[in-house]
Amino acid sequence: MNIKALFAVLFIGIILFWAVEDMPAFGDPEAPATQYTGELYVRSVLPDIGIENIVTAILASYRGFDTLGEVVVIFTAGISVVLLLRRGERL
Amino acid sequence: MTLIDHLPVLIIVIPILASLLILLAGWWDRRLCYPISLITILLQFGAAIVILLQVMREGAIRYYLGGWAPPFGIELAIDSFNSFILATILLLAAATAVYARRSVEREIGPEKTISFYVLFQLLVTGLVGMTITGDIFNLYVFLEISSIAAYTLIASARKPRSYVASFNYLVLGSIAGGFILIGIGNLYVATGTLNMLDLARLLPASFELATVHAAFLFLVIGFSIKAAFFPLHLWLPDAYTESPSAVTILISTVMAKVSIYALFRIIFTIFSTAYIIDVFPVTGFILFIATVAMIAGAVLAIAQSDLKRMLAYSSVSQVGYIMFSLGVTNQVALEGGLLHILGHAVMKGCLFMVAGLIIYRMGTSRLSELKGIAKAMPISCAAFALAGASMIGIPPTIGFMSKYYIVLGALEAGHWVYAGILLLGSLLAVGYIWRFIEIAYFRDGRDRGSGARTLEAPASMLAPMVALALLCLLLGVFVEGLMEIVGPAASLLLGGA
Amino acid sequence: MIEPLLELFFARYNYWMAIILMLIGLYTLIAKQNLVKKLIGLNIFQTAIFLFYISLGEVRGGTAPIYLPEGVDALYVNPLPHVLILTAIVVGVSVTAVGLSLIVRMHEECGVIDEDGLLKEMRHR
Amino acid sequence: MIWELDFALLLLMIICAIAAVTVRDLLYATVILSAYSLIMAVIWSEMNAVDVAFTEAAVGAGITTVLFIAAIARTGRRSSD
Amino acid sequence: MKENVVIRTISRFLVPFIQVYALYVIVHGALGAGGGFQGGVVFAASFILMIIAFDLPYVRQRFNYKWIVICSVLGVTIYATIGLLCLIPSGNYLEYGAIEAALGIPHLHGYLIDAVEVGIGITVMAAMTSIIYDISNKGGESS
Repeated sequence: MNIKALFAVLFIGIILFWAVEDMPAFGDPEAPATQYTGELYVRSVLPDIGIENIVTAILASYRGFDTLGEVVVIFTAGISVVLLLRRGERL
Repeated sequence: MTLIDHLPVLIIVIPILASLLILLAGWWDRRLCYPISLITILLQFGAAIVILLQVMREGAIRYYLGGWAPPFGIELAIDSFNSFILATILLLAAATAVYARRSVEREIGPEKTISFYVLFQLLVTGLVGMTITGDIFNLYVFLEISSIAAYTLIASARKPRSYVASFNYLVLGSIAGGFILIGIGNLYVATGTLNMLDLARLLPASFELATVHAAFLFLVIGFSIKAAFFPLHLWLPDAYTESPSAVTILISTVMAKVSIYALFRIIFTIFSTAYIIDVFPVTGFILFIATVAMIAGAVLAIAQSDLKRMLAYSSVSQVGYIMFSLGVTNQVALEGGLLHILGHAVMKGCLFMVAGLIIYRMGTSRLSELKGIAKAMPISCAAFALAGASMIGIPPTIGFMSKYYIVLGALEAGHWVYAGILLLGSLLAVGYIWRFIEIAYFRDGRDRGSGARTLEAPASMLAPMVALALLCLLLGVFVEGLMEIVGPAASLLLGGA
Repeated sequence: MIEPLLELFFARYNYWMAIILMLIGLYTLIAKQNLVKKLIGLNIFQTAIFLFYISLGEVRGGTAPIYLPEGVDALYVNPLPHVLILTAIVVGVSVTAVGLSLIVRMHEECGVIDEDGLLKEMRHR
Repeated sequence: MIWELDFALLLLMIICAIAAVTVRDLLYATVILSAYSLIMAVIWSEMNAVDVAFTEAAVGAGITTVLFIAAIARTGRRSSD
Repeated sequence: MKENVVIRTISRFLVPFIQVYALYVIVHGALGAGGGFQGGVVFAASFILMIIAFDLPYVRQRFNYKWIVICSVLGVTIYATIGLLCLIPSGNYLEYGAIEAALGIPHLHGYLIDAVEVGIGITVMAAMTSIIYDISNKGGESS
């Protein structure tokens, strides 16, 4: 069991280490992720939405549907725990 | 803008609100849960049909949530492939919802019905969201909604075995979720966007990066776990066997198909056929694994002594067929594969409904205790025979048509050996389907009310089962109409119009 | 020989550390017998993925993605990974909650919460 | 960002992770996991991800730990491995 | 648990402060670090403190299951309904800008984001509290 797990983990580890080699260096301002959407968001939040916290602006407005999904996830978890553990209630 | 234009988002948001309504209405009166759930799913099905027709008439729909165009915001992108899957899964969800009522009354217990229906609704909604979203991180969010609902629904049988099955699924599902997250991160690092069509546009510039290869591997492994593709199917048999009948039908048809959809979407839309053939040649490997899956799943199915577990292993085998069509990567085989997604959902739904009925009446699904059951349950066993014939691939059923196209595609691509093995796999399907038929029809049972008493289940459970069984036949006969939907979808996946 | 290797290491040490943490978590998730231990491994695995994401968003010399007063020119870090991780953290805690309640139910029904014990228990029933 | 501090914290975190998975008492493991989450929050706030750091401090070090301790109180704190 | 006057008094004193801080975190999300999710979790933490200081049945009497159901439904409803309201002035779903343009109120976009954050906070608070109640409820007898 342990040997099998070790092999699986090593396999995953090799892919991960391999992937890192081609990544932009840590904190590189030239990375495509920072250059493309990162810059776009930073430049457009203030004129578009007008609030200071960029993360909140993206969370609630640009990617608001993700956040709706997030709220539904936590609601699902609440109902799940109710179904699994609660006894003798109406729910 | 009319309401029709907003249908892509309403098909997700209204059911979310409906699940809240189920909770509140159930608090008021428990009997209200089921009708609300059923009406919502039927409405969703109707909306899916409208969307399908609209896509066929006017081409792909792109709905920008919040009015933010990608890559800023999230979009819902529905094309001919999407809308086909959407209609398929909601058809099966509607059939399951009709079936669910009696089975839930029997297997879940009255005090849990409210939360059961809420989670049922959320599971279907999460899967719908996965199907129509055009943003890869949004896909992950909906995947987790449906996964969490599925873990709990599997455990809602309230037996120790179902808890263990659910926990195993939770562990493997979380590993899959983590892998998908790593894959999304790697794609993001290489391109800087999360929108699927934007990714498809930007990725070819960085096809040679190890980061992209790793992203491909992680996404494919992650969704293969979710879709139970052969060596990663370990959670499947227990989860299918130990959950309540309604849940088994839902996850074996709807959920498994959506995971396969995501796999197709990632391989064909985000990475293109050029990537899997030229840059990172994996098609041969996929063909090999898919063939092993077909054979191993069928052999394991034959070895089982429990009807539900046998059908579960048969699912492993059938996923192999769909993945095989993915590995062949030509128009004809992909048409067959898409037909098989629909066909397998219909016939496996029917077969699991029969198994559920048998459990409803007999309290067990062990094959050794079902001798001569055809006398007591003639309609169910006839439905089983019909869907089983489709599973084996006897003309003119849908199962025959899909396998025919897959074999044709394989021959066209020159995979003679694999095509032969595929036919052998169909023979093995005869093995496990015939086992039940023989036990049901040709063995004498112990004294079971001397044949006079019929044990058929209530009509609300029989109707969807019979409908699905007839659908196996009808879809096969009228396959020409289906090809008009499937053909554009397949050529879309291959990078055509 | 050693110079470029060191450079490679220091340019991306955050990623290396995140990967090591991921592997520790993944190994625990697969190999440990105790179910609570598995969930601890799951938490480590997920948090490591989050670290990987946050590392993606980091920009050298950047400031937090909250606008400074007007007129101050600043380089902000990439805010998008932060948003994604906020969502993913919620998902993580939800899965943990469901897993823990499953463990509690299993303990109530079988009295054991390690894999071998549960398998033995299943065979008896 | 000071990379020496960052590096030291990351190493500490790896030590915490190994300790959390090897220690046999589940209560200790949970508390170490909480410390791990807290160090993670510090690293993130140092990487300018303040919102995420806040969330991790509240959820990872707070709620998750409480849930684990509540579950361990109901199931027993001994682990065989 | 043994009666402990010190803990009870201090927590009775602390709980309102934690709850006010949680509300501050929720509303402050637009300006600095914080937001609905963090605030909701901090709010749930105040209930944890009460559970530790007093005992579970006492807290469950004060904030019972009825409130949990109402709150968790209310939060999701606020979010989804604000999204649906954006359809009326012919915007897309969640397009707050459409409402702002239709009503002509400046900065409404920011206020709607605050409202959405409040929705998130309510649901997270209720769901977290419910999960903690159920997992720490030994024996499973109802209140």
